Amino acid sequence: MTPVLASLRGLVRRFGSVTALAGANLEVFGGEVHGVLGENGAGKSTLLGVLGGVVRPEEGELEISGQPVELRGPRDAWRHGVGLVHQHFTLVPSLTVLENLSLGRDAGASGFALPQTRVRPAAERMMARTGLSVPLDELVEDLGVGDRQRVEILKALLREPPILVLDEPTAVLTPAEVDSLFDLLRELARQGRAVVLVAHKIEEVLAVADRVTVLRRGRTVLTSERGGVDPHRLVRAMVGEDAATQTAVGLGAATGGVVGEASGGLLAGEVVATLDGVRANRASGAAALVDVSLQIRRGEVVGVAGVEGNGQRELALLLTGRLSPPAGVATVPDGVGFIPQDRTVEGIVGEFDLVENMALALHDDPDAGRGMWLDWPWIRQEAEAVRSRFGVVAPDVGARAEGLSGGNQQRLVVGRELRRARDLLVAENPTRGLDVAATAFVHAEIGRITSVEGGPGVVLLSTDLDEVLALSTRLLVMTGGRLLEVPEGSRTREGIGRLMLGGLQPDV
Amino acid sequence: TGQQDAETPGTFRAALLTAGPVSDAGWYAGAYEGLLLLRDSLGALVSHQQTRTPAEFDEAFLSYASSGYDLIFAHGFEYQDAAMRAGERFPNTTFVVSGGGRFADNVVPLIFELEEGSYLAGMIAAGMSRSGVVGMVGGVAIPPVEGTFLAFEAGARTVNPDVQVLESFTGSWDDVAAAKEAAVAQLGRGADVLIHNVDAASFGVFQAVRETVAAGGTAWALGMNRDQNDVAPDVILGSAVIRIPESFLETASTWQTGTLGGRPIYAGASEDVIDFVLNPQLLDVVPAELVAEMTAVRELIRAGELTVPRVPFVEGEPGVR
Amino acid sequence: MYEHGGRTAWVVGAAALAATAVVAAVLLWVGGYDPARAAAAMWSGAFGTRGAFVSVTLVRSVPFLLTGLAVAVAFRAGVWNIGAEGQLYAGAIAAVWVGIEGAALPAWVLLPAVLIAAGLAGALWALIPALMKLRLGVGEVITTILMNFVGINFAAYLVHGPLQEPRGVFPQTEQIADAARLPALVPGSRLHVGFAVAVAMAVVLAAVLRWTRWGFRVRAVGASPRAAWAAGRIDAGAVVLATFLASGALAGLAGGVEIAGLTYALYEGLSPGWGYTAIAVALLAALNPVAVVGTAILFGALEAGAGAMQREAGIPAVWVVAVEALVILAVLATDQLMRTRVRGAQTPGDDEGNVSPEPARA
Amino acid sequence: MPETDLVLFLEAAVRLGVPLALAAMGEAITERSGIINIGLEGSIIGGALGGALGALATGNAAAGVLAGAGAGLLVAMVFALFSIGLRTDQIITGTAVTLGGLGLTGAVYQARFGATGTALTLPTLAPMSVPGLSQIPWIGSALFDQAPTAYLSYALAPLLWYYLFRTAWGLELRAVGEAPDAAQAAGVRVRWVRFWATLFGGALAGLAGAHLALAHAGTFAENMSAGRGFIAIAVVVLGRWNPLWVLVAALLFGAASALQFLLQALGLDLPYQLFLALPYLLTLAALAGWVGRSRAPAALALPWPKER
Ligand SMILES: Nc1ncnc2c1ncn2[C@@H]1O[C@H](COP(=O)(O)OP(=O)(O)OP(=O)(O)O)[C@@H](O)[C@H]1O
Ligand SMILES: Nc1ncnc2c1ncn2[C@@H]1O[C@H](COP(=O)(O)OP(=O)(O)OP(=O)(O)O)[C@@H](O)[C@H]1O
Ligand SMILES: [Mg+2]
Ligand SMILES: [Mg+2]
Repeated sequence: MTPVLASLRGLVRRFGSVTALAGANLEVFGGEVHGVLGENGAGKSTLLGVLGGVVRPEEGELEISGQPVELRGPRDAWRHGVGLVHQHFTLVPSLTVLENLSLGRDAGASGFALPQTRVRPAAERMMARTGLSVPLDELVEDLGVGDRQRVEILKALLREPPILVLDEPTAVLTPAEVDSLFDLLRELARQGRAVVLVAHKIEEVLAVADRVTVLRRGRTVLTSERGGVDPHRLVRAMVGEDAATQTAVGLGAATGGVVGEASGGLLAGEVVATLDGVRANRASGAAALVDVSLQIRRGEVVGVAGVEGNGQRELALLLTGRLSPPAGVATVPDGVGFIPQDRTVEGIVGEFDLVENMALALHDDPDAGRGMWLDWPWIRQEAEAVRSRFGVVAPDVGARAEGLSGGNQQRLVVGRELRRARDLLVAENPTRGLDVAATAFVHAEIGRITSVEGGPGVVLLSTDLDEVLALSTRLLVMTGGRLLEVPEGSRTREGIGRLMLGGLQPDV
Repeated sequence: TGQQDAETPGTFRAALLTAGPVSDAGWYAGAYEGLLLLRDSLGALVSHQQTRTPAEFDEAFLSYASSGYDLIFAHGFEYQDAAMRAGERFPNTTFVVSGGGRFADNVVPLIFELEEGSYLAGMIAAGMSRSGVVGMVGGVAIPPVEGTFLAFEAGARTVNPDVQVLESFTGSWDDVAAAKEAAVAQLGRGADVLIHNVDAASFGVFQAVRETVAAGGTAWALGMNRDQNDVAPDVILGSAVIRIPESFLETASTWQTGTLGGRPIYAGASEDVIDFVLNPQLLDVVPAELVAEMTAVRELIRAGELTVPRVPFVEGEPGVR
Repeated sequence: MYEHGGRTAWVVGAAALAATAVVAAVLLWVGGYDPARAAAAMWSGAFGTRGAFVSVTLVRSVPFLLTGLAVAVAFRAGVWNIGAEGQLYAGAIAAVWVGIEGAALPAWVLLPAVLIAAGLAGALWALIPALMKLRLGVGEVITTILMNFVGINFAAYLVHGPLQEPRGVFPQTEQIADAARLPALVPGSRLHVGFAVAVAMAVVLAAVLRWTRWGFRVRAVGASPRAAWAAGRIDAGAVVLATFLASGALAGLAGGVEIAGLTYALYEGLSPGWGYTAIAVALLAALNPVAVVGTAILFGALEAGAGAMQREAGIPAVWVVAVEALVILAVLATDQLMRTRVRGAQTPGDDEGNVSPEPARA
Repeated sequence: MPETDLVLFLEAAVRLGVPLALAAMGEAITERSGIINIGLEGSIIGGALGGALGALATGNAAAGVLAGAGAGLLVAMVFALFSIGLRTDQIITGTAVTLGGLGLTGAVYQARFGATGTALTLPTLAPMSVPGLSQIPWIGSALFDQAPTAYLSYALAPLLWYYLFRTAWGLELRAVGEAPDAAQAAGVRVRWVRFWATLFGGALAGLAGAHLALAHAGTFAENMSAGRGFIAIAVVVLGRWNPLWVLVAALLFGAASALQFLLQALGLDLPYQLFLALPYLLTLAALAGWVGRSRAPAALALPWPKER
């Protein structure tokens, strides 16, 4: 006997001309992990937002534990036992991790006391239990995206909500962390709680979910037991029967196969970027990079694997000219594309429309105007081109970027940066948040640009080992601020993992 | 707006411009009372506008003159340039500028010789001071204030040639707290009789003196602009006063006879506009000889036999270009 | 409570205006004044006649317009320049100095020189907080406020001291040369060419922000310095410095235009706080330079109407100020409700402050 | 400086600093919640008039102080209803509230005391000297022979500090000012928190006004707040939004002003306008030497929720 903990029926929600939900349904039982799948912009976050009290549906009913409820805000949702981990971070950057974990926890009852004292031991227990470890006393703004994601998850887990809703929590976690998170989700389910999980990797979802629901264009098109579906059927449901055949490529990537041909390396050409004995420091003054030397040639894809926080960020900033090294020499080209780790903070300007976001990259391009003047029609054409080529779902290029779904924002950034990467592309987790088809497309694009004569070199910094393995012509591991070349024989998940772990303790 | 009344013989329209609130119980309040006096005694139709910036002055003159006002009192020297411009444009309107420095056929400076009152106040101050230090607290160092302070100091020296005179400005006419702190600082430097010219903020000076007295010290204050004796009857020895309303009335009457214009009007002690009024409640603390001495000087001033030093600022006065 | 789409917003907007009118009327009535006469005077003083509109409302709008533009361009770049007041004084000081010292020069040299000097002085006054921000990391909000007080007192010192009129009596400077004065824009009115200069500035600024690379960088830095840096390789420091100086120059120009167009001499208390009101002018225009022309005229009309309320309806200045405040609140509330309506057409109301499921963080 | 001068100077510094401290500590709390209330001046003048009327009505200065706080709170309520309730722009709303506060207090004053005004004598809040402490050489009388409102400001600084940095409520307040969306997601009632923080700031500004009227000047005059609301906002920044530093900053600013009066009374032959500029110049210098970047609450002045 499994009780229905939450039931959402006939939900409709529009944003301007976009219909995010067009009659979506979702039923979640106690004791299950429920996976939600769908293309970018299918309405997953909106649906989960309804459950979490952050989106108000225009039509439809919401029942929690059999009672019809109207949620007027996240506070209401918490009261009804729903805890939501947003796709985009909802942390207070200027507070410490512990303060973030403490925020909003029954302050009314004991507002005089500082909750941190009680939360710290609980947080430590939870970290031990989940294998998700974060520095409790650091400011969130000093953390990378991986740590931020861990904090988000811990924040929800600590409150032990009967209904836990997670929107793409795994995109920046390491494989080991994903495994232990899933173990925990299973355990929560065993305790009778309900877990709702959005992820784009079908294999991941199938590995943990008891049941899955697929959304397409705001509608629920399929709900099934895990046993009743296979990856192919799910992909067909996500993209629609007719489109399915065209997306066959996508499936490989989604199920962990190798898609992007690592062929570019054969054409490796002239050197486009050089780091020569560079150092870099963190804000705290600690060394982030120690004596790193690296050459990138046209046509090669240099994959950099490693646990986040080992200097990848600084490496990316150096290669893109965003940072000049305090020691050593960095020679970087002009035509650099940069896909940053956190699209909402560094990739796009939310209040700008798509054209203006395009202009961010193009404003100093000689083609983007004459003299001091900008040629907006031309920039608009370029934005249109990115939009259609990368399938950015938006009412038009005049729409504000903050209204796009997470995946669509990422498509915009990736499309734009590929467009300007004449000499070099530096990508941090480029497919984070992208759906199956888009991931495949991006991988194919990286393969394409590097296999063209005179194409750019690519530096791919990713926590997704499969991605790194699949795309790289040359593989490096970043550990303790140093770069290690991965020998041919070690190009396996295990081999890389060993190298990564070996350097977990920075020797500086 | 009473167009028909304006046609009635005998009625005329008078306007007042002030650069500060008429609720200051001081300089501007006196002018406003003067305006009301014109209404009540002469049946004038009256209007008042408070202006803030030089740019507004022209605009106010223009609006009043073009809507048929006959006599415009601009209560402050700051209006003079705008009044001269307006005077040229509107020959049928007469502009009276309190403390103005330039004149024309229809632009008339009305000079209040408050120095005469403040000179007498200086005598009292020096005579009453035990420490030999007296103080002056001003708002902004504009000519009328500088003039009264100059005369105060001169008057004080006639009684005690060695008197030390402190001077502070607060930069504001409203900031009571600042006026009080300026007074406290002077009291702390040994001053024991204070005069002010800070208009609405003057209470701060009185309060500082009161607190000194309450703490066991001896100190006195002097009022300025209007009879402030009852504002703090326990500490104010007397006030140098301007009878602005009466002076406005006199000016308006002159205007009605058609003889106003072409020269400045001096309104001083001899016209009974300026005076120094002792506080009846504190008469017993002021030595009789001092009162007698002061009264004698007052009579000399009234009779025109003694000229009190002032800062000359009207065209044609010695020392003014 | 805030649920409205379509026509209801107009109703709500009208209701906000009406409510404010009622509050103002009741207040005046309680104070013993005639609200109808007050309203009539306000209207006639601002718009009643062509003379009132051109010679009073538009004239009053000029300093609002230029300082409003100064604030708008700064805020666009995320530079919180609260210092237009001090920069205005700096501009006025420079203008009056050049206007007096350059008396020998012909108008076609002197007049531009006066205005350029005003702009440069405003920029110079802004340079100090700009450098403190960029070099020392001291926020500009506080430094610009402090610089205002310094500027006001500095001007006061100058008119009592080094720049005082030659006879040395009144705290004001000598009048500037005829050749340094801005001619009338509409013959026979008080409206001077400064108004046209200000409107031209608004148009230029709008074009620069919209159509030039520099303007785009300004907007990008203002919207998200981090994204401008990461995605756009924009040197935020350089943009901030340039914008700060441009803003100061516009505010300085406001001072210069006021001198050259209207007062011809520098006085203590030249500005009653235009530099502060400018913030409201700019924000009400949503920082859009062309819209600033409109909001500046609105504030000019408000001031013009306020004067007329005193003169024609016999309402004391303090009451007039209170009514002005109510009008600003009414305009603000109405404007807000209208914007909600425009957005409401796309986004049905959420009253618990519901946000997009994926809020982009600034 | 001779000893008596120094003591007098320090006493004046505290007297001038206390109203700034009260208003600025309140504003610091308001700003920590993400609301910048530049209508503070309106609350201060409201508090001064409320304090004056309350004290006159009851004959009791303490009752006047309460009335002043209430009046300041009411003014802030108008600000809060517009800027938090309707989400109108905080800066414009604050400008209007300042204007309205100055205008209405003037109107009420004139209605009550005549169009040409009256120099009011109010019951005053007399200084209370703290036995023992006030005997400390140099600073004793400056700090511990002051009006009760001064002691209130000393007490509030650590209390507010504790509240902000050591309680769950303070954590919520700070979160709301830094990242309202995040705070809301964690279940914090953003608007409620902002509302009360604004009212609290208004009440303290009202207290500052009442202090001016009842403990300092002993009277009410139109515009007697004389721009202290704006100075208080600068003091908040100087004090880095931390109540303890805000108190120190306010006292420093008070000292700079007091110095100006002392120098004038000493008869230094310099133009007085330069003295008047002194507090601002000293503050600029202090900021230039005040190393380290201080950062305003990230959501300060932004209407929330962003979209509706
Ligand atoms: N606040 C908003 N304003 C405008 N449009 C919105 C808003 N929120 C969502 N949308 C639109 O609604 C649609 C569904 O968005 P949603 O975020 O639910 O998609 P998703 O399935 O979570 O996609 P992704 O996998 O990319 O995260 C998208 O087209 C998006 O642009
Ligand atoms: N707006 C900016 N302008 C200039 N430099 C910046 C800006 N934002 C960030 N940086 C620089 O970028 C570098 C890294 O930024 P940040 O501290 O945000 O990254 P991080 O999240 O700490 O990276 P990591 O993954 O290494 O922890 C820092 O040296 C910082 O100085
Ligand atoms: Mg999503
Ligand atoms: Mg990091």
